[in-house]
Amino acid sequence: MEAILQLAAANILSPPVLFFILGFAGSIAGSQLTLPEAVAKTLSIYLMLAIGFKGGVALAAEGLTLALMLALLAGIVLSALIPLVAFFILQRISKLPRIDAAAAAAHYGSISIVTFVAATQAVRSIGLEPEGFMVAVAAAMETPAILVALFLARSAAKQRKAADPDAGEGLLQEVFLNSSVVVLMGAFVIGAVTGAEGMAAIEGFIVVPFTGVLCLFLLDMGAVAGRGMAQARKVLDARLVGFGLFMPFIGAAMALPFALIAGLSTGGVALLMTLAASASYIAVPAAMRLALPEARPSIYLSLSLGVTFPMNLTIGIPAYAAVARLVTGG
Amino acid sequence: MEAILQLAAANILSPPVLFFILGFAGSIAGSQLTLPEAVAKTLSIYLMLAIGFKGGVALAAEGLTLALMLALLAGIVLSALIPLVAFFILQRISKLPRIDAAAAAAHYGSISIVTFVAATQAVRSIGLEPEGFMVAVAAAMETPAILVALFLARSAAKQRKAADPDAGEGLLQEVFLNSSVVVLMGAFVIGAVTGAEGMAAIEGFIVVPFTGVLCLFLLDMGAVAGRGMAQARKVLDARLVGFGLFMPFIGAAMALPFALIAGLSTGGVALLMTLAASASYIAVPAAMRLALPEARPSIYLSLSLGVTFPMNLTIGIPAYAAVARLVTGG
Amino acid sequence: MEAILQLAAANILSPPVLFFILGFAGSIAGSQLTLPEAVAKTLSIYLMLAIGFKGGVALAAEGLTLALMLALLAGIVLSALIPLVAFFILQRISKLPRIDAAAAAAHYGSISIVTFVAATQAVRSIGLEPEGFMVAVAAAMETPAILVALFLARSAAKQRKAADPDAGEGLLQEVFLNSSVVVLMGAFVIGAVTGAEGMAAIEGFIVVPFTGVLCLFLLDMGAVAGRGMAQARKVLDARLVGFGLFMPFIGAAMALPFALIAGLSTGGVALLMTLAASASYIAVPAAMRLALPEARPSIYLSLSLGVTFPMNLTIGIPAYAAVARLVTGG
Amino acid sequence: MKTHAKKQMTVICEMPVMHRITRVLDKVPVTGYTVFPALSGRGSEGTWDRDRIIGDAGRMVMIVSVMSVEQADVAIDRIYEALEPQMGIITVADVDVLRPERF
Amino acid sequence: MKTHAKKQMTVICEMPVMHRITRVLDKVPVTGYTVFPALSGRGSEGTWDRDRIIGDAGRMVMIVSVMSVEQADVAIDRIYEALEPQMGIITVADVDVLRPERF
Amino acid sequence: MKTHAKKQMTVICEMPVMHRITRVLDKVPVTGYTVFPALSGRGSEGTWDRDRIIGDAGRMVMIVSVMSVEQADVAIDRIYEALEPQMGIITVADVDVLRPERF
Ligand SMILES: Nc1ncnc2c1ncn2[C@@H]1O[C@H](COP(=O)(O)O)[C@@H](O)[C@H]1O
Ligand SMILES: Nc1ncnc2c1ncn2[C@@H]1O[C@H](COP(=O)(O)O)[C@@H](O)[C@H]1O
Ligand SMILES: Nc1ncnc2c1ncn2[C@@H]1O[C@H](COP(=O)(O)O)[C@@H](O)[C@H]1O
Ligand code: NA
Ligand code: NA
Ligand code: NA
Repeated sequence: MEAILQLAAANILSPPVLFFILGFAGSIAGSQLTLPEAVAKTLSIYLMLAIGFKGGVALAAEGLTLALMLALLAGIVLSALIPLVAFFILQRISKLPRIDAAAAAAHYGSISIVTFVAATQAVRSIGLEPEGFMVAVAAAMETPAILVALFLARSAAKQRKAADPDAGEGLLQEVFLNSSVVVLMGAFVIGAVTGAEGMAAIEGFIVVPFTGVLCLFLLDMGAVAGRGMAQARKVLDARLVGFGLFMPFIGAAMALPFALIAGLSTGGVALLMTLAASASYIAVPAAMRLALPEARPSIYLSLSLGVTFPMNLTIGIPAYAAVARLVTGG
Repeated sequence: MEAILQLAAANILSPPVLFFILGFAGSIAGSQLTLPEAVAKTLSIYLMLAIGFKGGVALAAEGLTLALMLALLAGIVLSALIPLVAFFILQRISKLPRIDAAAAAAHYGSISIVTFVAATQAVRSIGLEPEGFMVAVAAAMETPAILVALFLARSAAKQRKAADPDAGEGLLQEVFLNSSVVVLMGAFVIGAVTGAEGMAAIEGFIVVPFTGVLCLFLLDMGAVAGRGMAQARKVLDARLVGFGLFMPFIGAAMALPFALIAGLSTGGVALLMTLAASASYIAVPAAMRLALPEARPSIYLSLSLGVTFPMNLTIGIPAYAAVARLVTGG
Repeated sequence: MEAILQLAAANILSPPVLFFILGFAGSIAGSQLTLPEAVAKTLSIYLMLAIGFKGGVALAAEGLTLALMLALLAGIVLSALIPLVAFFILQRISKLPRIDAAAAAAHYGSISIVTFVAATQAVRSIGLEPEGFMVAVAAAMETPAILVALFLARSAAKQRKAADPDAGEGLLQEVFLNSSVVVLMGAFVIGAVTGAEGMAAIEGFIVVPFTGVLCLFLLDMGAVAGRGMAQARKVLDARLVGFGLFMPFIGAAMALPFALIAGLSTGGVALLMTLAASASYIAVPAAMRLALPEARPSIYLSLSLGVTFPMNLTIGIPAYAAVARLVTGG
Repeated sequence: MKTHAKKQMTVICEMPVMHRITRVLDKVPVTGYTVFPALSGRGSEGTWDRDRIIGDAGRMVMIVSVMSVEQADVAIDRIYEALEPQMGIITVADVDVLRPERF
Repeated sequence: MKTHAKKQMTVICEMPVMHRITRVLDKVPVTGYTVFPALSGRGSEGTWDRDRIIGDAGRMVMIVSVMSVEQADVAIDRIYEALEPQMGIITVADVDVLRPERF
Repeated sequence: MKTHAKKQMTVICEMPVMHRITRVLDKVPVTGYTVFPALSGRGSEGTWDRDRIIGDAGRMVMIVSVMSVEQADVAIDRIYEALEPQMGIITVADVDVLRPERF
């Protein structure tokens, strides 16, 4: 228990989390502090490129293993399963219309790449070396949840297809070619292909400044999340806030057996739990605006960005890491 | 004297100042060379984050001292006093309307954070180690000048409050929660909390590329200042230009006794003089547009950006550093 | 021959080229993956600043030589000569209107700075040290081609001057003060002035992350080129595509004797060939929109960006390097 | 110089929906359109600000297309349908254009 | 499809003044507004360019709000008052809208 | 409050041509103009997207200038001439302004 608290304290007192808190507090106090849209978008591409490449280089060293296949499979199953659980819970505890519940549920099946990056950083800082291929698992978990949510919401949504036969086009592109999957997997493959030599060529860019760039990005994310939380107070009741706080732990708990069966290392277990616990706030909202426009973004964005994201970043990650250590004895 | 000239030459021939001159000359020759707004804004956040964090780490090593309190006090008093002096001088030597004089005076009480960053760099490059807490002094000097200027201009300005009871709101937020103060002080506190360990985690971002980023930013600032100077030729007469050139030395001279009483190191003395000498061109102009819209931005922006800023960057900084060395024997 | 293939494989499998291919393939598959305009513009300024500065530092070490003068002269002559050859070929093999042919020809006389940067990187990675002054040669080759193209097109273009006496103004500024020439030559001069000491101050910015930044930029350029290539399929017939693929080799062949006469090193020969082979897609298109608005940008942009640029980056550069090695025995 | 009466249709909509609208315009067909990015705004769901949201959901753009009266008649119904469940507004205004051959 | 006559009010003003104007619109009240960033311009004080100034002073934005004729009558006086000492321009134009329930 | 009838001239043109148009407006003379950046669009040459092109060729901006009817008469012919061989569109619309002394 003491170990867990120590871990939590170390996580909270790390520069990335402190900068997140700075942005969060500043935003709630009313400061105009944010990065311009163009820069925030670029930093997120940078983080995905760096984390993808590092994962690929690690894979090149480890070689393809059965664990990779199992972990990919686990990720896909989790991404499809979690929305069902989330939807069920939401229907029970809240009076959200079916369509809002389906849209919110989709966010919890998909992932937050920034949470994943922060977790990787945190897990490494306590001496664990997660499998390189966890990046591929993250990419694989981005989209199945969206399809499940569409299925859940189908009865509620009007038949938009009839009105515009091409309506699905934009959606599918959004879902399968969204740039985060392309950058993440592309950099992963390039890292795997160029290996240690490629790493030597570009580590001055993707390793040396990495933690600092993460700080700058989390400063901005803190401001965005702070705004999301201010919004949350207006649109979410106590039960929904509770959902946003506890659903991650349910997701993480669901991931644990999968992670153990796949034979992941301690770091890998912590990361799969984090992925399952995290909620999307970029890819899924955009897809929902197209597929389920009647679902209210104020609900699902407040939940994932204003409640779940800050919780994961400060409390969730050290908790998942601690559990992973306990369970694997790592 | 020779030492002073050497210092000046070394300053002028350093990459940051040369890139500033490149931007300045290119702009006057008519080149379109500038960084996009979004990037310039981000670079300035980066510089503040880096300088704030480094200051905090230094403070963690030094510990809290009486000098810190004294220096903070000195900064606040200077920031309030300098506008009064500047206003008095402007009223004497120029025919500026009272309201223009008050607005211009406010700029000289506040500070230019880029000038501060460049001075820190220059002072370090000649082997001086200024106190880490000078960052906090810089932050403290940003705003008192604005309040004094409002007071100076009150009689001249119409009673805008009557028309819009919330008019002051935006202004106060602009003044006290402007993002430069938040980033600077936030990074300072995080640096102080995480200390050497935090520095180890992010120095690849805030130390390794720092001087180079400063070069890129000053290339852009040179272009902006060059444009300001072209403007200055049109709107400022010889007396106002003279004010822009000499007021910094008056400010620096006012700072000297304060710096000595506060017991600052040689580097600290040079920095407090630079802060007093520098004039704001971001926070104060925005506040003036709200508080004193009748004051002409062409006057105060040309003065602070087109005259004072380039003077400080090329001649002022080495001069203040030389005086600080002479006086402290450092 | 084996050596050539090895070189080509090494080039294709380097991270920068692989990221280019990722962007290219992603774009053709329909992904929305691009950097925001503001960031792409900044990265290109960064690359020019870095490559210019490094060239200047190298020059400071080498000293001014006759070769520099000869190489500059060679560059200017090539830039003026290549459009004539390109125009002649286009008139023979295609049915392009005279004005479209002149506009397209201008692009091949001028240069692509990204191709130059990638070639410098590739040439260094195989142990060659090109002359630092090649940067100045690149800058000198940017503009003569534009003037030649205007001359070629004069008879075809209407007399726009009559309508607007200032029409030429914007054009001349565009041609001679375009920001790439200013940054490239400015950084070159600053590098030469500050030498090794200046390099020590800013290498954390312009050397450490350089290759990685190039990767990020080429990811974006790949997406842009992929779009250009999609366009190319619609507007270019087989003969024009053939021109875009083979004209670079003609330009490179023309450069070879000049490079040998100027007495360049093996790396320098490879770079002059690359410069001659590369086609502009920033400065020249903008100038053409002003000077020859009737010429179709879809033709010349598709050619230079969609055909020639990817060819040079993947096949051209290793080929020119291999020829340079063969011929100089380097 | 003689000018010619046309309609300017302006749609302020969310980024993810943009392609749905431009596809409708392509099918009318109109000769062209131009899209402008918005910085911030307020609607029934409260305020938004480009730098304070992430992702495209809630980010508004303005699509402007100048067209003939006949094209406008066709476009209006179809855009209404495509935008129906979405946030945003649709306006039509009278403008005079030069170079009528371009519309 | 039936369209409905409304007023489109457009204010081009400096960034620091923007919130003053939107606060006025909030109080009218109007149902919404959208703000667009300007790139450059020229006025009585000469030219400006987004990339060549720093800070918000002198940076212009365009606030667009579509409203009923009655709202426009109220808004006009109040915006005039708020903008009176400031740079910038205020225009009102006739537009037809779809989905009138949104205004 | 009394408003005053003016003309709003809007030119959507390529970035490299922008200065040619603003120079024409300067000579009319008009009291000012504001330029807005476009994000993407479609015309006779197909679609374009700000983030997917490099350089200024093909990048569109919108120049907006509010002026008197007399100024508009002068401006129209000259802008037509300047833009004649170029891509883009020119529209003129009726607007009412406050603060007529500014035009
Ligand atoms: N009356 C209006 N005038 C201009 N823009 C509006 C108006 N109403 C809504 N908007 C824009 O459309 C977005 C969505 O509004 P709504 O559809 O009311 O949720 C707002 O954030 C504004 O950017
Ligand atoms: N007649 C006009 N049409 C469009 N924009 C204008 C006009 N006059 C001024 N502006 C804009 O408002 C800013 C300030 O103008 P002024 O109030 O004249 O100092 C200018 O820089 C332009 O961006
Ligand atoms: N009818 C139109 N309405 C609005 N914008 C247009 C229209 N036609 C063309 N444009 C814009 O002008 C650019 C060039 O069009 P064009 O002159 O047809 O090649 C397009 O990419 C659009 O951004
Ligand atoms: Na999840
Ligand atoms: Na000062
Ligand atoms: Na060439």
